[in-house]
Amino acid sequence: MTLAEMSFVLPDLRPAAAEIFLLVMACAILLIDVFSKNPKRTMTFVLTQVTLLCCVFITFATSSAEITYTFSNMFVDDLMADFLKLLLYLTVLVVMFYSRAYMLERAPHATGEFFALTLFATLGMMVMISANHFVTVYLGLELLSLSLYAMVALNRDSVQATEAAMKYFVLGALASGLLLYGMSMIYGATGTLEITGVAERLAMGVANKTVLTLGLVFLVAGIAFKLGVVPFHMWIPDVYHGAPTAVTLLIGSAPKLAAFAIVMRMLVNGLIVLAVDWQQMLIILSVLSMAIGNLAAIAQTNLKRMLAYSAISHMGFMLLGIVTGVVGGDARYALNAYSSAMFYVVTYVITSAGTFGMILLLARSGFESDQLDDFKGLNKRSPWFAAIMMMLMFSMAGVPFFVGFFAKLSVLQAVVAAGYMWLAIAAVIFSLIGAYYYLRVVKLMYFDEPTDTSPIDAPFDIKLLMSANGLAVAVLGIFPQALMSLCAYSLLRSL
Amino acid sequence: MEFKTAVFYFLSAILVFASLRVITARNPVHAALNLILAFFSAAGVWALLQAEFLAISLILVYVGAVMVLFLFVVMMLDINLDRIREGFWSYLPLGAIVGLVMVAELGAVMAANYLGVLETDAPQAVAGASNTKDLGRLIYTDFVYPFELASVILLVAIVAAIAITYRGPKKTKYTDPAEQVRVRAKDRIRVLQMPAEKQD
Amino acid sequence: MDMKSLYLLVPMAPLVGAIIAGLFCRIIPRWVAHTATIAGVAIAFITSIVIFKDVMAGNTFNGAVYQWLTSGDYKFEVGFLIDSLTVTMMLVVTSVSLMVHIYTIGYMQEDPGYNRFFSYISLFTFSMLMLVMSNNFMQLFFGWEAVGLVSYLLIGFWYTRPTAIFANMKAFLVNRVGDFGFILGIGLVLAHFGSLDYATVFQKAPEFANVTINIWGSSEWSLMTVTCILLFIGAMGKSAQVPLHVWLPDSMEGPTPISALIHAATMVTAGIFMVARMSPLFELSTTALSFVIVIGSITALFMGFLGIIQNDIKRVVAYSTLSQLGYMTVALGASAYSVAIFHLMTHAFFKALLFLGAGSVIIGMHHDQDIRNMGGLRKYMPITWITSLIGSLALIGTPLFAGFYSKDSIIEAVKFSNIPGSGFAYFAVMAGVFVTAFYSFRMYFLVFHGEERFGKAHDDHGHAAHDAAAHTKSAHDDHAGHGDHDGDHDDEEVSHDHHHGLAPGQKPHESPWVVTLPLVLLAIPSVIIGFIGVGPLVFGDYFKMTIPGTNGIPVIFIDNAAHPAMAEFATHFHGAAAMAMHAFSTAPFWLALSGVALSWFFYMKRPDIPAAIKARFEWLYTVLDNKYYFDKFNEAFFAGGARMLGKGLWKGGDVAVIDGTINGSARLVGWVASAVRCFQTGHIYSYAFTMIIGLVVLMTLWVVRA
Amino acid sequence: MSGYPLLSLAIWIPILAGLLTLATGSDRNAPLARMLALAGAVVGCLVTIPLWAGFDLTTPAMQFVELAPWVPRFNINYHLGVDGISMLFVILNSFITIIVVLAGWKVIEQKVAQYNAAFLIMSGLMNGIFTSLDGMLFYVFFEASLIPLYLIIGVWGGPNRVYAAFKFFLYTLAGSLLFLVAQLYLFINSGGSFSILDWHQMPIPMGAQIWIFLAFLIAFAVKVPMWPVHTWLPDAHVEAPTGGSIVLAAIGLKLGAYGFLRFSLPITPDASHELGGLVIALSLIAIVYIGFVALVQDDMKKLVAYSSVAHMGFVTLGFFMFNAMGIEGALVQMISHGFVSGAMFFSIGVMYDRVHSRQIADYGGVVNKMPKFAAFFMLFTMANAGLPATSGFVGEFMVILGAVSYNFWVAFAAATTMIVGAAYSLWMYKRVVLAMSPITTWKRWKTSPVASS
Amino acid sequence: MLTLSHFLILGAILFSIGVVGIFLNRKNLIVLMMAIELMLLAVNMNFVAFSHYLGDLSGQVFVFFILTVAAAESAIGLAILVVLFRNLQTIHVDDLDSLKG
Repeated sequence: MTLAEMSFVLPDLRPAAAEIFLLVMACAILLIDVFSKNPKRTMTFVLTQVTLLCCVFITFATSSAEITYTFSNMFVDDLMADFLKLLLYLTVLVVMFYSRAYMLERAPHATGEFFALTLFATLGMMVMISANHFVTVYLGLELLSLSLYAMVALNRDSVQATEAAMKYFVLGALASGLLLYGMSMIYGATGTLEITGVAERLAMGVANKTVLTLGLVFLVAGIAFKLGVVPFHMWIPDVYHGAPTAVTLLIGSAPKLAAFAIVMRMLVNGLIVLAVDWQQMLIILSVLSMAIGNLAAIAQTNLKRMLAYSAISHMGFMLLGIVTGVVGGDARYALNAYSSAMFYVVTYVITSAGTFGMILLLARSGFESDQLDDFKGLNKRSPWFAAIMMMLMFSMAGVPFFVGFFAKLSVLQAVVAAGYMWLAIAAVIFSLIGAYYYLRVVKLMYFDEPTDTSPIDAPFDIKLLMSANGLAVAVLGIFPQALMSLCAYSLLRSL
Repeated sequence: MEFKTAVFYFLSAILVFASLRVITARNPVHAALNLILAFFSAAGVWALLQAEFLAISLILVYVGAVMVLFLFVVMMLDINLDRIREGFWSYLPLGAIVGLVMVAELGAVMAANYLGVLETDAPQAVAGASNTKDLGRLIYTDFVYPFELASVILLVAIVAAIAITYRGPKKTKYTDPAEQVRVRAKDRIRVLQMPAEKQD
Repeated sequence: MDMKSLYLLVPMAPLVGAIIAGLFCRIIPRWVAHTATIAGVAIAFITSIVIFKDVMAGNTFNGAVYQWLTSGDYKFEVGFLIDSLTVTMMLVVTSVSLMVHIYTIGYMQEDPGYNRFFSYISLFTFSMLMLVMSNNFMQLFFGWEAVGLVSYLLIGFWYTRPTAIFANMKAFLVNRVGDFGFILGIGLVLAHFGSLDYATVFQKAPEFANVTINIWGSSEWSLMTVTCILLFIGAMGKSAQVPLHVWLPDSMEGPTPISALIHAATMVTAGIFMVARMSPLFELSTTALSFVIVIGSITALFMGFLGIIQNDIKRVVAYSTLSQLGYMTVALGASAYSVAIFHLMTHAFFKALLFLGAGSVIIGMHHDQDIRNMGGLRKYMPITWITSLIGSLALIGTPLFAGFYSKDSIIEAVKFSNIPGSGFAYFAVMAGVFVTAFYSFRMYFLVFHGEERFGKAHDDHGHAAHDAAAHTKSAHDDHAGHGDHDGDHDDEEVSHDHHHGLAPGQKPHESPWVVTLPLVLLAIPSVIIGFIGVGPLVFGDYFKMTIPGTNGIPVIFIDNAAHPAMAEFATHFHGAAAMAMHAFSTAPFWLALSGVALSWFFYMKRPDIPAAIKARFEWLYTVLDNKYYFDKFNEAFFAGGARMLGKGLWKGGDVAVIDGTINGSARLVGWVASAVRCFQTGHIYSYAFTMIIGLVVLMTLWVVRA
Repeated sequence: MSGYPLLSLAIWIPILAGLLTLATGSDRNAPLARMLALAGAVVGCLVTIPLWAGFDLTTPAMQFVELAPWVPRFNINYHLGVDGISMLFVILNSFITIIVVLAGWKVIEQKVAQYNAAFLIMSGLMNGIFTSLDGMLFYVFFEASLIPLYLIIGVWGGPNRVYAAFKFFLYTLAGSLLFLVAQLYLFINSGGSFSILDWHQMPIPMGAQIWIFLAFLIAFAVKVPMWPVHTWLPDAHVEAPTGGSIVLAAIGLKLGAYGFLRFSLPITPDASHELGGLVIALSLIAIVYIGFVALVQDDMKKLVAYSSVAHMGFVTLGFFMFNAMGIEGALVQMISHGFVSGAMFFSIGVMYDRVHSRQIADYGGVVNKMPKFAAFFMLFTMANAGLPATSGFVGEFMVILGAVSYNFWVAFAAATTMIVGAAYSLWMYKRVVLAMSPITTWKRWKTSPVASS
Repeated sequence: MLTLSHFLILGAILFSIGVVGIFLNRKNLIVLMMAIELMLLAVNMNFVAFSHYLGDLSGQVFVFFILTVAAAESAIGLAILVVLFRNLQTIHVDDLDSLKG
């Protein structure tokens, strides 16, 4: 071995500029927070938001239609990554706005850490989105997960929060184990850890099919856990329920983007040759998710828990878009299918951020406002926010003119295009069951008399943002084309 | 049976036994000690696979740091040992079945596909090559990105662990007049209705 | 003015009157209302006479005046068919209507719904004219339903009386049963003939004489039979033939003028008119005619029996009407359409006369209608007495009177008829003569002769037929009850009984001239019209003119080969006078005479005998008193059955099965939801277990496959 | 004339007016909200007049067409247009909106702005349904219109309103979701078009037609509603406020029938013929069975609701006999039922506002208090019973006549409505308007502030 | 002669023990964490074995990262455990059931 072989060539850092910037800023914010005396953590908050905004600009500036690999092909920068990252920043930005007051109230000692950890989690998600290597997938995932475990437990005096954190941690570790085991199998079968490399080896047909399939099962299980689809969904209700609402908001929104990204990276980019296998697996998971998610949601009395089950069912529905990409070895519909799934995820994130944000908006000191009954008679207390919440609920239920409808529509048309008519019918039947519990929220807000008549006490900026979020659901529902095209465009090169 | 194989079986037996003890041991301290034993054996197996650096790291990192941490926590927490065994045997059959099915399936696949892969088929390392050196080269060149990420993860772990557990010095007591002015009566007094807690 | 405008004028004049009186009934004074409506009807009457002259001159008409809608190849039009049959009906309708309008001025003078009433009867005149002048089935059906509606409104005119609003609903619903058949009949006509135009249909009819249609299973039915029977079911409803007759007696709840106009003279004869109009169709099906004759004879005889035991003056006349309608139907069945129309015409006059006479009596009796409370009225109400006598004589068929010619013609025609059922019909009409004479003169004697029974304190016995509660009010103005209800007696509002009667010692008076004038005017045709009409109408060429628009089909078409009754009868006719002379040697005359004699004996000479007979034949009396239990059966079986069926379908079908399934599946979902919820035990190990099971299952599925 | 996007105006004016009304906020501004709503409804109705005036009767083609891409990704277009049928419904709907706003003028005192806004928005959405020539646009309007009605029933409804609102929403949604899947199938198989007119031209194999037809059938049968998926209707009607009942009866039920015309018959003609017998059987059950059920109702609104089901049975019956008479009769029946049942519900609402009961047993002798009302109610009742010279007659008459040439016994069963329909209508009229009144009601009547009319 | 499958089967057994340990254990959360460590050990075993037999070091590098992460994970897990114990005074798995349904 010569010295030349040992030499270290500086990789192209440009594609990863946003990640680097974020990391630097996160560390800086950690330090600044330590020295900040302000109990409201204004500095930390502002810096966090500024960082995210800067990331928006950096990503925007560095994006290009070309697919760029760097860090020895471990990092991939393509349009899908850029698009998802931009959405990610914005989501986190909104989440931070919603969460600030709540966290100051609930965990004043750790609000600074909350922001820092959020940034680290964001970094983890960015890594996942840009991962082109099993190691980076794993590390990104763990970076996200560890931050989230900690954030769930930030409200450390709460039994529920710590219990949720524990459950999340144990099950998450189990899921990581499954994912790793799957990766090891695929590594064994293909001899490489690089996702594009795996795809190349598979295309050459040298890999051992049985081992590959076994690895695939584990891999799917690990991804399914992240997505929260049945039967790997068990953590979702408890964590959503137990975590501080601000954290629930984070868990319930942005990571779905990252989860979608790793599905795309690992299953589509890496294992497309095995599409028949993983599509069938995901069909089973998807149907189960829609069934269990929608059914269990009906029986809930806690809104966060209900939304958790609804998240399960939504992820099940989203998977329908993933499973219809390849039909009988024909990938003609792939773009259509995957972009519909992407559109679904994006709209779900927007809507979900709004609903949890609404819970945060209504929460006060000592009052979580996360019971369904807390929404009774909201129309009397605040017609505007009741209307916003109603729009969010109808969007979740997939009723037009709200964006959720077009999300469902695009996924369903992919399913129908793939010829899975029975799947489409099953999906709509479960949507019907699901509509019931969304309607119930509307019923509580509009048909019932309020038990709590206190006015809504929330900072103006949150109210404004909340309104914007609700209106976005309606506006995107009336003009869905732009977002749809963006999804399709960003995926165009990455397939 | 050549010597290497014998060693493998020996270490494997210890490893499996210790692992079983980890999950069946009544006392968590015993479990932790068994885990340490398992790690030692695993390190031995890895040495057979010419992964010396990892074998040593396993012992250093795991046994030296992580397991000590485990033991430390186990001892710090006052655990009620009386309840530890209850209900174990009733779940065992189910657990055993699922475990055996998994082992059978995984084993069948492994055996079917890799029984023919002999050690001699493996690409032999270049004579004189150092496992540690090669790893180091990889980590600092090709894997520099994951390496940085790993450091971030460690940082997160530190921050998180502190954020969760650190209660803060009780010295500083400051008041915020603005907060005091803004306070409302109902923030002061809150009537809670608590369900009677189960005594168990 | 061209004729088409004149035709249009006939129905429109009463309509304008009705609109004036109806829309502005709260604003205009009474004299405006009755002047406007009477003027309208008078114009219609005069115009009808003009048209009659014109038709006599051979100017018939068949054409559309307005195209209502088109559907595919079908056209629905409003059009007129003016021929001898139409113009006869127009004359009858307008003349009787005119009389009734005039009469109403007197009869309703104390009623607060005066203007409304005029509006209704003018509206009725319009509807009836549209019905008879129609040249197509659809307009016929329109008129058919419209007269039904007005009848409904008029029977329930005194809408605060429970009996009245029950009667009008009953009338409407029973008529609807008839319409049910009628519309199906029309549907069959349209489906097979492709047109609803009379002329077109009649023209095509012979082609369909042998056409059969598959109604059920493999049995083939003659199209014409099915169609004609269905159409006749419509006629049964409107013309109150058994078993759809039940509404007519109850319709007497309406004011007397409309009993005369609608329920005696015009509307109830719509069915007769319709069948006569459809003679080119009915002639093609002996089966249908047979059905017609049997129904008619049952009605003629058995409804007559009921007249015997009635004590309400109007009900006696009502049952007599039923019986006479039966006669007309029998005539139709015997293919003696012209006779039926002739009887229709004579009956219109003398029955309107009888009703108006009864109304006059009722006015005189201060709205007491029970004939047992009357007697000897001839002294107090001479004009009413004379005219009623004329009416009764005409009704029982006294030779030379109008009823004689028409009724004897029916009997003769039936005698010569050879279709199945004519034997029974002959017996029925013969027996009917006796029965008619008996009850008519029973009423006549009880009302106008004998002991004066009015002015006494009388119990409610005998009011059973009205099931009215008590005589709580003495003021007349409570009939209509609206407008003057202040809050005070809202709560005590129980029943505005219309039957008040004379106070003790009070004497009845003759009615005002507006009442008696129509009586006199109607008495004249009741005497002479038969003599004048029998020749041309029954045996002459009057109905033999061609229906305009057809290829020589006469207005009344008789297939003489199949149904030779009329042809044979015609050979026995030698002029009206000869017919009257001949009558004294025939059975009907002596039967009628014995009927009169018996009633005189029973009710003038030996009033104890009827009571004895009643006691002796208690069961028979009960059957008759209950009108053969038709009402009870309908009430229990049809009304009760429908309600039970509805309840069953509702509670059993909708609530239990359908909603049960829906709510059940919702509950099932809820149950499954809570079951699913149980899987989320809260324990980490069960969560992990679920994950592992999921993994193992997936692994097993794929490893086993590989 | 064609320079203005009339159809868009007919859709969006009410919706914008609704939003504007909503913006007036609390009940302190109730008079303003009412005026705004009325203005919106009237303007919304006025813009439909040129539709009538400028309609070219000589062509069967779509008129006043507007076409703009909406969601090009799925080739969904904002494609509007009317033919003779839909034009009538647009006008009917816009007209009914005025009635509804007026019907709630005095009666609705709570959340006035929201109430009126809901109706206006619904009105716009309904116009959207009737004018859509794009399948997905139709669907979007179709389903979005559930929301306002759900709220109307639930917020301003009767004591059992929650059950009724959910039942209404979920029932309809259940049907329309399958409709969505069928539309997607058509979209895929037409090479990516949602244009209804394209689908009309498209040949579809029989097997697929059957499935598509069934999906359409379920969607529209629920909306019509046909037996046995009709049970939401009585509940919805009974609980809905008067305005809600009027809209539901007058327009809501027509959506299903309109769907049959726009989708089932032209897109799946072969399957329609094949399965026409099924629809006819269901229609006849609706006519006969529901007729009897209506007979025994104690609640006026329920009675009229059931009678609506029976009347709509004539519509579906007429459509699927495939003769001109039947189809035209069904169309007439649709329009007529819109007016008649709307008027019936309005009348019942008028009485309800005075007595606060819908039980027939609580009424009697209304004619004494409100003779003019009684006269109008008589007219509507007669129309409900299908009396000639009322609009109710024409449709039934033509459908029955059409049925005779289809099959005698079908006609026979359909004609029973002549009897049963008259029976329940008149029986109710007799018990409510005529007859005596129970003492309790009169007491209540007197205390009612608006007792005189 | 040692084959690849020897090591892989050993890994499978270890993995199964770890997995079974997670759901069989109803007592002590710490033991749960140890079971997780076992699973990771099994994964590492696989990677090392594959790496050796493939002659590709990247598997071993992965193991290196897994070890690092596992250590971090343990730290956070134990921190949560400590907080939980402070709140509940127990780390008995059965007692963690306030969130369910």
